Amino acid sequence: MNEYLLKGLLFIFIFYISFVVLAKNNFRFIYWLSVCYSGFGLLCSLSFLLSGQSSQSISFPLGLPTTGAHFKIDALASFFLLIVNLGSFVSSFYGIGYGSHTSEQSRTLPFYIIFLGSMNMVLLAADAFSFLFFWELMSLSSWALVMSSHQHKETAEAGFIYILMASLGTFALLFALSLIAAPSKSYCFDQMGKVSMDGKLASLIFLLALLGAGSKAGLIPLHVWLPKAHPAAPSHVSALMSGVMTKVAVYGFIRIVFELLPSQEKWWSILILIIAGISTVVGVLYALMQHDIKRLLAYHTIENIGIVFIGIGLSMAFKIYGMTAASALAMTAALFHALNHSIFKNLLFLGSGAIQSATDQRDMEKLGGLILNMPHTAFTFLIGSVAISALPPLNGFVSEWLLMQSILQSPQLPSWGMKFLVPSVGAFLALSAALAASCFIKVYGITFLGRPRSMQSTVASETDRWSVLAMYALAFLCIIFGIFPRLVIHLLGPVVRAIAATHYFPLSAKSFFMPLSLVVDQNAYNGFVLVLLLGIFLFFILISVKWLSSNQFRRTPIWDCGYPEKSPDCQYTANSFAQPIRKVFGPFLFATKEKVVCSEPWYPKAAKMIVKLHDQIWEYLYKPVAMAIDRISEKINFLQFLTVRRYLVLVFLTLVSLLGCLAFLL
Amino acid sequence: MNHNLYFDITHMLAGSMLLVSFVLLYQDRMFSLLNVYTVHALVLVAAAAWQGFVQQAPHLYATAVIALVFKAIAIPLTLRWLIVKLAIHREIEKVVGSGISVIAGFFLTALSITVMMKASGGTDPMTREDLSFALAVVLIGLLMMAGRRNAISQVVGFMSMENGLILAAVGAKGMPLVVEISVAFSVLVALIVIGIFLFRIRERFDVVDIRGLEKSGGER
Amino acid sequence: MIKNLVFQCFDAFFLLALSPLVIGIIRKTKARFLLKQGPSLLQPYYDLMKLFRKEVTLPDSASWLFKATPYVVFTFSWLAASLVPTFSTNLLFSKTADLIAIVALLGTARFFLSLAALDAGTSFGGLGSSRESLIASLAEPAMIMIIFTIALVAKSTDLSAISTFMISGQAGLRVSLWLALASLVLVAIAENGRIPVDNPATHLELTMIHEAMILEYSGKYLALLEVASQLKIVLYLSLVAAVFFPFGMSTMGSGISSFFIGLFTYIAKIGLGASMLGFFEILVAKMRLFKIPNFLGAAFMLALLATVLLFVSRSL
Amino acid sequence: MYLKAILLFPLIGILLLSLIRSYRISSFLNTLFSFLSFASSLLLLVKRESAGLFFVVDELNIVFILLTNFVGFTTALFSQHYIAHEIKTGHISAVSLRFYHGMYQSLLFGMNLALCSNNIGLMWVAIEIATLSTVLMVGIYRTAEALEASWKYFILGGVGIALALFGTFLFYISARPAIGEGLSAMAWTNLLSHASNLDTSLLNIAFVFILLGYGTKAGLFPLHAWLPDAHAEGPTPISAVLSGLLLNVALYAILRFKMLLAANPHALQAGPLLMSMGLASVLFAALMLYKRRDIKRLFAYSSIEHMGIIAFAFGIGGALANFAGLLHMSMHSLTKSAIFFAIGYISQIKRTQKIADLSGLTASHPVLGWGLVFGVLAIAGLPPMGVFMSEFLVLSSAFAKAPLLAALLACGLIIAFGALLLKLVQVAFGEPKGTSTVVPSLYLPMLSHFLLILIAGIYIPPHVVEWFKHTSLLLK
Repeated sequence: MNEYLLKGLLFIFIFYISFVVLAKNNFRFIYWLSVCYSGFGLLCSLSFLLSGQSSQSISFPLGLPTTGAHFKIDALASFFLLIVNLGSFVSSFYGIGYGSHTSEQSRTLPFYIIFLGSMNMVLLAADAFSFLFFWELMSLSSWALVMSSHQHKETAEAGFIYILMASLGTFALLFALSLIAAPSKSYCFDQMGKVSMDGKLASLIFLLALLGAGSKAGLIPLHVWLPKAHPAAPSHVSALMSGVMTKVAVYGFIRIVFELLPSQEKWWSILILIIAGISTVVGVLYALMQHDIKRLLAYHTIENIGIVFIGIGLSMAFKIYGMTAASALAMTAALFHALNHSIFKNLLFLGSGAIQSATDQRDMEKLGGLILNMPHTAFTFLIGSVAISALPPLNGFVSEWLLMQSILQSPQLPSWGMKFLVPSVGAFLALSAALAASCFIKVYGITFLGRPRSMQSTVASETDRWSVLAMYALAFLCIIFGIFPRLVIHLLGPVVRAIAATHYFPLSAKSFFMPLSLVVDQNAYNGFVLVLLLGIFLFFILISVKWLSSNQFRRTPIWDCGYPEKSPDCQYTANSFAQPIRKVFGPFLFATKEKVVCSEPWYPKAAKMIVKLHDQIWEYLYKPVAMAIDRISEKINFLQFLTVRRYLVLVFLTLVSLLGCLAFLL
Repeated sequence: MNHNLYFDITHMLAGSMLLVSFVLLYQDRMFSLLNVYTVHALVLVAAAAWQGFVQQAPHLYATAVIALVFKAIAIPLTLRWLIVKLAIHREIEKVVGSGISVIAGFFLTALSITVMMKASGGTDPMTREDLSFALAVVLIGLLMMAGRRNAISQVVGFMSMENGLILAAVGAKGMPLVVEISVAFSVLVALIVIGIFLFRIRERFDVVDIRGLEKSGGER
Repeated sequence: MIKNLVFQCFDAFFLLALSPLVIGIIRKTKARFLLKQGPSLLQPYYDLMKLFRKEVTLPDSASWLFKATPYVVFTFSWLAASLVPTFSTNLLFSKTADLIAIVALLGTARFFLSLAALDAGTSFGGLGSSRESLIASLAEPAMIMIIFTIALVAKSTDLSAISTFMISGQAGLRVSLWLALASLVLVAIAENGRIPVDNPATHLELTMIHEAMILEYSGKYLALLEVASQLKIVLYLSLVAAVFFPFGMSTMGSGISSFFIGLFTYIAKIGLGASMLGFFEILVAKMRLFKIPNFLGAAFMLALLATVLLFVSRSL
Repeated sequence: MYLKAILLFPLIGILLLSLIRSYRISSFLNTLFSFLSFASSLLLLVKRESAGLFFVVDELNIVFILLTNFVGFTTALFSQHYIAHEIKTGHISAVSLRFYHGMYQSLLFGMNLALCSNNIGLMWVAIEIATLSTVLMVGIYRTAEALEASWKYFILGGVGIALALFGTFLFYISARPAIGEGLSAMAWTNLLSHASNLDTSLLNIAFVFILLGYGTKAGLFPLHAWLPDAHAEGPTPISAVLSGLLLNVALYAILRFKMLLAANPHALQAGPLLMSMGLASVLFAALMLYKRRDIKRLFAYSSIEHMGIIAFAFGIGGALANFAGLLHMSMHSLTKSAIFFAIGYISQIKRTQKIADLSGLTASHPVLGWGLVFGVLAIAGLPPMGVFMSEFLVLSSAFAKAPLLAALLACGLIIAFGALLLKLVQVAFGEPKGTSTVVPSLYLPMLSHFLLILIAGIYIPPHVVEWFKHTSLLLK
């Protein structure tokens, strides 16, 4: 039955792409269409995961000659299909309303369609050519979406860096895949990688895959494009790029490294863990320094991708040392977190989109007090913030808890390096979680709470009902997956079994709801009971407070320790909120320069504080390359302006040297 | 007559042609350059005719005639006429001095000989010698084009290159006529086109000098 | 089953009743060592009563979050505290959340409190919550390393299991446990905003952290927040007790007598801990805000050292 | 007889068109003749003669013949409107118009002759005809720059002529002992069949000369100098034909000679030579792209880059890489000529070729703007266009064979992509700039090319594939 589903998915894809022509300005139609499309994809993936069947594959005489285009749906693909289509379903739904706020529909709609379709197809592709084809198509369409607001200078720059990094990644993947394909003379995933290869070659392939997938997922130091490109797109697209497309990259990495490579080397997992750990902490620190909501969210994507990769790295390490159960646990955590992140990152981006369309402001310093004008957005955004800060009882915490538990498995690892590395990665994880919490205190507190800092945020009004509905749906998922993590664990079952050869949480018919608790060794977390208890306690408190306290209250002007200040500019700003952390981490990470400019006492003016942050990775890794290319092209440019005679000299010298080679070498 | 004599004469002709191209390298006045070029062409004519005689190949006589008419007579005359008409000043501006260019010419000759000697083991020594000289002439012609600033002298260099080619062609036994014709044809066309060019250029610039041509230098 | 339920409920309410007393003890000790009379041990109870009676004044820029927060903070802290085994290891809901989850529950409470501090839109609120979040983020890794050490020793992060293990004495006297204890104490001081990290007794702009956050609160809301912070102190005290000094706790299948023994030993431990905290607080002075990273860094280093030593001793 | 037709129609065209004065008739006839030769080349596909001493049609050159005549036809179609506007604005006089059409046909004639000739001498002649006619067309505007460009082209081309001719002689000489004197020693078919007992070391020298001679035409790196200016200064249809066809023809010639060398076991491996030259061209062109200020010159450099890629592909050798090379060749000529169609109209509309003066075309002229975007993305090798497939094949076969060189090639491609993208964003996006005139324009040729490369990127019919594979095996 899944075969039909797969076929349906493909044919509907083609049918759907063919709507590009209709996508003139009729955005509601297109977004409804996308809703249906991704809804169908959702159905397919769910039915596949639940029915737990073996993989289904079909092939067409398209694409690469003599190889043809192969498509395959298996557990891994279908789980990521779930992530993709969940995200696109909600975003398209949001788009139905959001579309009316955006201009130049014709620049977004066709590419939106292609973007959704190509993401699905990347997951289904089962040969190197179609995989890279749709991979690159995905980058291309998202680039076009980024360029949709093409008048802005920084958009052009963002798009430029984005597409360059994307094609760099594609080349890396192409390199990796052709190295895998070379011995087994076939580009089809089923035949690839079955022949065993020596460690060096495998390591090269691994590094290339890490480069390719990492540059799309935004692992540090390949992240530079991400915080520029994601915010530039329309918000529901940023949501897709940040929440979903990065997961496609994760999929690609897992597919290549765990499936196409016959065996893994020991040091790979160490490399992954180090990079991922750095990404988590540095990503969130970058985010803390940002005051543009969407850019901040983009930086958080880097952090969360880091968390996912920590899980993957752990799983690989355990797998190498034969601890299959622990490997399964780590992989469960990673995939669970991937799903969670796609949910709450979508939610937060949609929220920021709502804010932007209400106030057309992305700078937090100009916002504030929105909780009064936009109650629904505020509430859902709060849920999202709590979830992304990995706080109980929401879903973000569950996956990080699982990750912590799998970190606790590490002492059984025989290698000493791992023994010491993994706990410190755990410390990094904790640090990043805490920093994320403070970052979202900043975001929420400055944006929604306090007093309005600008006219727009004073007069802002709640966004349209489609968007609100979409955000509520995601918030609901955050809560549900927090309370009933088993739902996701159950879906993850076949996937994890496919990758890690076993499944940590025993699957049985009744394990769907009972026991609700996740038990690792003898450590348990039971979201459901926790929420129950919280409810009971809260109820008790409400009753007793009502009973023993005076319920009269009045509104007063703020007290503020005796000297309140009327002007909203005297509130704490995002910048000042981040100041202590900047002071602690800034110097060695951003080489921060802080300067306070005071006016002379006899001529009082407002004092100014200037803060300079340097993105050191950009300055020391990317800038030199750009400079070098520029310098070289400057240097050799004279070759355009030579006289004919000098060109003749060139020809002459070439001829003579070639003849010389013939004379003296051969 | 014995085979040695054939061989010696062929060798002599080819060698003298090489010598003449050295002389070409050495010139620094327009008219003398054209004179020397005429000699060059005449030597070629002789070589072609001799080959025709040796190979009993009548079409080589034709080649000789073509060469005589076009290379030895038509082209030098036209060029003289051009020089007079366009009032090109008679000095040849060189990039590298005669001495150095002559030394370079020696090196090129050595190179071509080494290349050809280690090559063509199968072919008879006669064509091999011929080829090595021809190659040397071609290379020297190229050197001349690369080493002179005036359009005219570059054209002459180009022509001497063509001569070298034909020398190679006539040296090769049984080379079909189609090739010579094509060479003559191409040279003719080349001359015409150059003429057109010089005229057009004359319309716009004062001197026929590539520097004048290239003051705009491509990119704008 | 029933007994565990009874224990659990009793535990919850017992802690609720106990927590103001702990503050009383701390204050009393401090006063005594400063050769003062000091308020009575029950003073905190009176304060709370008074606060509950008083009318609430809400800043006019405050939103629903401002009103909801005290309840949320209180509930989370209370639940967290009552999930820590105090006098008995067999509580009904000990399987609900392990140590990591308990710490995270406190994190949620902090999250909402910091938000509420920003809600009124004052400069002090922001100051408080930003400093609080700095301390929290620095304390988190240390806490995780401590948990890691304990889990390595006891092979679990589930508190009941840990204390059962500790009672059984298989742990022995490990140096890493002592390091972990020291680190835990430092973290606890930072988390609870005691001297030298924060001074709960002052309203001086430069030094305020926790007080700055609850500056706009009054009446019952303030009372709830006060109780919450007291519960937090009790939580950490009983955490130390349950992990490092578990003697006297009533374990599985032990009779009613052991229950009382456990109760009294627990009270004794808490009282001792509180007075030691008070004594410690008069010895040191409040430190500058940007010394705090070093303070917590020390905690982290101790915990890391504990883990490393554990590996080493394991390998021996 | 179809073979005769594809040579005959252009010949008649030359004679007729150089007589006719009226623009309308002549341009129509121009299109008609190119169409006729295209049609006969299609028929050639159905039924072809066996190889004679002078002419041969096999799997290899039929590909090129079809491509050449198709692009020749579409370009003629494009040039109708283009030239109309040039005459209106007085850029081209009536006299030089006759000249233009005649030369166009002679260019087609030369290329067809070169492609289907079975005789190395004849091929040489044909390529010379093609070159000289383009030289004249490049100079047709008679501006200082145009004259300079065509002068450059002529001198360098002439040197190329000489070197190629010398190489041809050497081939003949090396073949003579084995095959015997006369024409038969110049026929491909004989040369190929006797390849193994040709004089090896003479072959090597000959190939060096051929590589340099025809490489000048193909615009490989140290010999590329004429190409950018010739593209930039000539009328745009000529730029399209140059990039799309003439470079291909030159490469085709090199391929033919490479086949001979490959057939001879002792001769030097032409592969490394081609690969290194190709790689050099790619890197050089990629770096040169950044500082370009003239849009036509920009794409001229990109043509150099792609010639480099193709040379690299053939250098790798092996069925897959050769297939890739052929595919890339056809894709490149379709795409690049389409880009030039777009640029032709754009430069007429905006009255400038300076990149700095062009902006926001997607906003002001959607079809041309998006067409340009599509074309550039296609030429940069992004899906779903055909170049992606060919670059995929080139790179993957190269990665398997020579990883290091392939990595260098990939770097070159990325650098070039970056440059093209910078210029593209500048030209196509942002706020529209400058005034624009209304220009009679026909988008059919551009769109048809785009449609073809789009289809090729997604689906290549199996018998086409068969045929390409056959060819690539033939190439070794």
